Amino acid sequence: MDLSELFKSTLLIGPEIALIITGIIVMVVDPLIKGERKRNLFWIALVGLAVGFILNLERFHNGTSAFSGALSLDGFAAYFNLIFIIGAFLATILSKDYIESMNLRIGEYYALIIFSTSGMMILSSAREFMSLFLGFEIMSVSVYVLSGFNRRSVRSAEAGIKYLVLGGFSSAILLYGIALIYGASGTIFLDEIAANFNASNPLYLAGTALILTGFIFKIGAFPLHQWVPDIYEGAPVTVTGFMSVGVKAAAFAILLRVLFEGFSGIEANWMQALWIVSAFTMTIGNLAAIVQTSIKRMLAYSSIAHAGYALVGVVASYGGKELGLSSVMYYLFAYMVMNLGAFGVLAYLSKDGKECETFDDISGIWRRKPLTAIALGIFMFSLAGIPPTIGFFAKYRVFLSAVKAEFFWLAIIGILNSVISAYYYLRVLVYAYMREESVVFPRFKPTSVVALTILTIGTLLLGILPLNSWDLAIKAAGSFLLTFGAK
Amino acid sequence: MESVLFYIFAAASVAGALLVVFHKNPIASALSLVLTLFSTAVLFIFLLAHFVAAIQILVYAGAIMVLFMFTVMFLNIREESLKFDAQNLPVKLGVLLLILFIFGYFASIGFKKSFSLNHAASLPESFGTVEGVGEVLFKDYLLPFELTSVLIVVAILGVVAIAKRGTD
Amino acid sequence: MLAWIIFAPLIGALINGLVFASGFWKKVLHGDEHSEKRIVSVVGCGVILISAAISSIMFLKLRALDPAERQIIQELFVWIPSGEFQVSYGFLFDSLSCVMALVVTWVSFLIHIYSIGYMHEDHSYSRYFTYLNIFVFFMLILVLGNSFPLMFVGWEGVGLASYLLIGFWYDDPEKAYAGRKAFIVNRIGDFGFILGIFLIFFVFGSASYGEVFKKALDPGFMSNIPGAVITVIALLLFVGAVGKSAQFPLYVWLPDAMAGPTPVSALIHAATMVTAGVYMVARCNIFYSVSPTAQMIVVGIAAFTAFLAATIALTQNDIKKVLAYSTVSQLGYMFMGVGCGAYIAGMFHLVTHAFFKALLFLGSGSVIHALGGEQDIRKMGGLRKFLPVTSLTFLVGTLAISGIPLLSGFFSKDEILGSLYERGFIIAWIAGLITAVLTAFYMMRLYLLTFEGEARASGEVKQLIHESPSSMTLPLIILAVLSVIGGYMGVPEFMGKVVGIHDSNIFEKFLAASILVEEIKHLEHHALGHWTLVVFSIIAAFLGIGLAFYTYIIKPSIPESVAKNPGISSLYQGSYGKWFVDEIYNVLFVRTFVRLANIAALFDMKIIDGAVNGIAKVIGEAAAILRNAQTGILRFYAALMAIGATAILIYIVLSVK
Amino acid sequence: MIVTIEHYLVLSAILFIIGAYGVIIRKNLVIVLMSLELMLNSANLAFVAFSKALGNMTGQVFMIMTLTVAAAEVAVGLALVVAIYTHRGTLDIDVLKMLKG
Repeated sequence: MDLSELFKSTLLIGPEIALIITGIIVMVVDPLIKGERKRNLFWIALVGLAVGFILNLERFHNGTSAFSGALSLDGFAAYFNLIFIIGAFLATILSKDYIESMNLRIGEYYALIIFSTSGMMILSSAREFMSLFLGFEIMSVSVYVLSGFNRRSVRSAEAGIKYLVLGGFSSAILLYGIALIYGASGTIFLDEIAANFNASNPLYLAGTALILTGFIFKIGAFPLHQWVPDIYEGAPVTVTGFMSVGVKAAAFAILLRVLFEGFSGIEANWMQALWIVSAFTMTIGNLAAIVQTSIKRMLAYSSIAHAGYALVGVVASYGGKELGLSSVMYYLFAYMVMNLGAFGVLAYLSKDGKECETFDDISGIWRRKPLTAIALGIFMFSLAGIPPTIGFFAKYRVFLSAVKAEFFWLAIIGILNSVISAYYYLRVLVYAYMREESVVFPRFKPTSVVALTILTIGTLLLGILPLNSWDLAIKAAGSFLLTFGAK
Repeated sequence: MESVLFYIFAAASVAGALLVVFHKNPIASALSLVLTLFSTAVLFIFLLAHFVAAIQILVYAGAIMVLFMFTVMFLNIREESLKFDAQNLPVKLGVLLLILFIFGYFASIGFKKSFSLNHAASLPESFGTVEGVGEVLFKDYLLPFELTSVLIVVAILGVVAIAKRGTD
Repeated sequence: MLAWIIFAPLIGALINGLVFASGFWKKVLHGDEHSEKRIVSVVGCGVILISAAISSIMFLKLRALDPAERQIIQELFVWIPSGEFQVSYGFLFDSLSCVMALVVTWVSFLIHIYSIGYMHEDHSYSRYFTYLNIFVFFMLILVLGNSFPLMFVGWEGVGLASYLLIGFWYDDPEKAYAGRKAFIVNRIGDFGFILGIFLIFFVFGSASYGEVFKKALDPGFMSNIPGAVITVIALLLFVGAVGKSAQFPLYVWLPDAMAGPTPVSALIHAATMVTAGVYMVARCNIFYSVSPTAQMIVVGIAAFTAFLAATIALTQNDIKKVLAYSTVSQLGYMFMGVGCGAYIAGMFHLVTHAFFKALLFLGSGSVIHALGGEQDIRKMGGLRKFLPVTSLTFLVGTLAISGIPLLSGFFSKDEILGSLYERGFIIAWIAGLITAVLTAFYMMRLYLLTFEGEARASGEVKQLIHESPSSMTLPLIILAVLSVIGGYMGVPEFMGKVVGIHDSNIFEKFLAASILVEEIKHLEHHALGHWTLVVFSIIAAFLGIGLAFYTYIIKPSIPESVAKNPGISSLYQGSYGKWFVDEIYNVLFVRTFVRLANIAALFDMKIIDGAVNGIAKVIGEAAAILRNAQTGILRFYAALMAIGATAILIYIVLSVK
Repeated sequence: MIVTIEHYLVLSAILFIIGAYGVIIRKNLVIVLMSLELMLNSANLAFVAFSKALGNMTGQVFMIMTLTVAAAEVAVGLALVVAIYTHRGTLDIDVLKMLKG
């Protein structure tokens, strides 16, 4: 790569660079200012994310690649980046009141959110395993730290170390898989791997399996889902919100890209494996969610279940790639909106160093905070997939593409699961609307309200009027297929 | 000659690894890890990866292990907390052997078709040297190299966030 | 304009919800409760009146159109914009949805008015009206939507509103529980329904009525599709209907749903929501007409439900429970009608039933209101002189539902029974006749025990008894009038000829345009003529009423001796215990599933209530196992992960041949 | 007997499994982190071995990247270990079960 090409490539990854620079600015400015003024770092973070957002939009129009094919800056990446940046943006807004009331370190918090987002963005466009692995680790290490961010809480520290050990375990498995694939094909570029792919060489198969395992861990799907509830419960609630949508979506992005581009040679085999994974993930997530007594933990299990629904879309891609892929992508977007909202409400109801997590903590909010109760209701309905919310629409797409691809049993299992899931989402509402309040609710927090309003309106409006949000997913899926000539 | 040396260092690395896992004292484990890493570095030299071998010793066996030792010393773990893993060593070793056996069995099923590596006819002249590795690193994999800097920033930031005292 | 029928209630709900129910009015504007209730009533009833008025205007417009082109379609905008699966927000106003819209809006309006009086003392007045408006909004979406997904939106929405309203008095845990039971049982139905929609999508490549039914009518297209597929579609949709319209075996939620306020029972659990399943079957008439298997199953379940519910209603002592089982039974009639292919007859009974059942429920509400919340008919009696309007209107409703000639129920029920006979569903016809006798009996029993005889209420209560305010009696009177004359729009032609009306059965002629498959017109050769069939129906009605009179007025000692008679008492206990269906479900689920899951759990299990609990327990057991696996110990997770990773590795390596 | 690449691969697999086994059986958090290092190191060995066999140096470059990743993980991990130790006064991971169910 000569200098002019390098220069050109660097310009092309503007959004990533914008975020990294913002992170560094936040990090550098943090020690220079004192006390209350640190709160202004919030604005730097928002501006940085906004710049990244705007620069990223360009990619929808001109898909290109940079660093001699290491990054594919196509619509697919742009779509996922949209999920990450919007998610990070709203999570940042939701965090402002939360981290101030919990008395957490402001500068490092915002910087880590932003760095982690930049890692996700690398991940969504990586077509070469070395960049992929580093993006993966930038994202992961940031969220390990964020999970253990509340140093006064032993539970948070416990979540951090558990996440790190188990995450490190899965990273090592992933790395070993990459090594096997490298050994078999002599390259770490996805397109060349696909070209050399030889299903009779066991190194390829073992490598595929190990890499798949690494991704399944990050998605939080069966059989590597055990970490999810513990870490989601222990981490600060805004971090849980952020990672449940961001990390999951990033893991899906890379799963799709690696499997469909790199390992399309044994598509039928990993698809079968994912069929089983998906069915178990949905069922286990939903069943375990029913008996939870903590809302936060219940939402953690629900997030496992949602990973399962999204996997239904991945499996459905076997029938029609564009439809299946776009349904997964749309599902993740919808999940970002509604799940961030649900965790946002919990963050909003936390006060004075105590998190809102049990059912008692939300009992009777309808009487004191009716608008918050309505927002919570809408998010719960959306998560349960009841129309007319974005959650219904997204589930509808996923199951429809499964039916279209003739995966009837998977669709039936999925629908049955979403029927069951209504039960525990509803329980939240029973407490919120039909019980007496048992705790004093925190006062009005204007900043969080902004984010919650956006999310509520988004959940409802995109359910009633999806407009072009769906077209965008179709286009992004198309550009993904175009990148490696599958279309 | 080479094969004898290979077996010696391979045995040393496995022994080191086993000691890491089975020794009750973290300090001994850390030293055993150094043994493994060092033996691996020697194996790297057999594999003509001279630069990487040097790095392995400098960074891994040097810097990272110092970090481990420092933490272990810093925490000043009491004697009684060291007792826990000592029991049932034969059982645990047995389980490990069983796992290795099962893995080996399935691997031999899976790998019964002998796998083929595209062996290179000849190695480039600069293979494994600073020059050769540097050229690949800075030409083909410049982006990952830059990304490592971000990763290190994140790690520093994370350590500061977790370990620094005081809320401000 | 069409859209405003739907959006008017939504606007009402938004105003009532955001301004009043949210507390904005009281806390921020410092308005007082009295003016709040007045504004809420005006808004709540006003928006329904608007949509009722618009639907009436649209009805006139529709009538003015040529019968062959009788449909008005309004497409608002595209909802799900993607190539072949495009779904838009479109509303279809044809004669079928017109009938439903008229019934829904006008009956709702009357019940809204009634609620002003009934709920006046309640502190959550504005919340109540908000929910009620939301319900009407979703019900209208269900009825007027022009595609299956939109129907599903309404379907879920009414379920939600029903859930909110059943559990409206949430201070009472039993009532909150009833709401949840309704919701869960309905979800079972929804499961079938949405599978049916997906299958329709898969087979027809579209989900809007227009395209699906066009293809279903095209012989070329249908010849490529195995008949079994259509049967499966029809049955899956019917599973949805079984849940929503409370048919066997999913009817268990409806009697419990009576925990809600009585006007809600009248509106949602008698007149409108529970008939959604009937509407759906009528809407999808093509699927049922081409599948005799589906028809057989629908009629079988419907006939069994009708009979079973009627036998339970015989012995219940709670006034609302009797009406609830009666509703289940009458819904069975409707499904017998639409199931045997007589879609118009089924719809006709739906309309007349909406009138008289709403009337009966509102009447019972008036009684309960007057007695200060008493629902047990053993503590009533002799109320006629205290509640003259209520008792008179209630009597009209009783006679109408019993099928006394010249009242509305007579015409509609007779038409269904006639159609059953003509189409060869003889067993169902006999079951229908027996059910008719039972219906007349238990309804007359209800009336007699409540309003006639000696007053059995305690002294203090007697002091308080008063006729309800005019906002409550007015709807009763209007509904009573409708129950009397409502049948005349559907007088069969052979009866019309006798009295010399040329244009009889305008209902059938109006609705015919929406029934895409030609109904099998009255078959020529059958053993019994029209009039013979009518006579059978009349005999059934009078037999039931006569028996009730004999038992409860002439010889009041009979009920007690019957209950004590060793031969009959087991039957009596069976009926009184609702044939122990709830308990049977419980045992079934407990035995088959839980024992598998965890035998020890059997001993902990308290057999209390219904299948819902059974299923919930099974799920709970499975969940507990999963939960126990979540030990919180890091090493254990790592081990599980290693096993998982190994499993994936082995699967992938071995699966590639 | 000639030492082939397969020998190195088998060695690397054994080291990987020992490392994974260490993560599973050990209670001491510091040793768990060391076991993770073992796993990463075994992957490095595989990379370098493949690099030799294939005659391209990508594997060696990857090894350098892995080194960075390992360093980052260890640094953060040890920081968390210190944090846990100050809270609980022990390194026994079995004590860390506040989060369960």
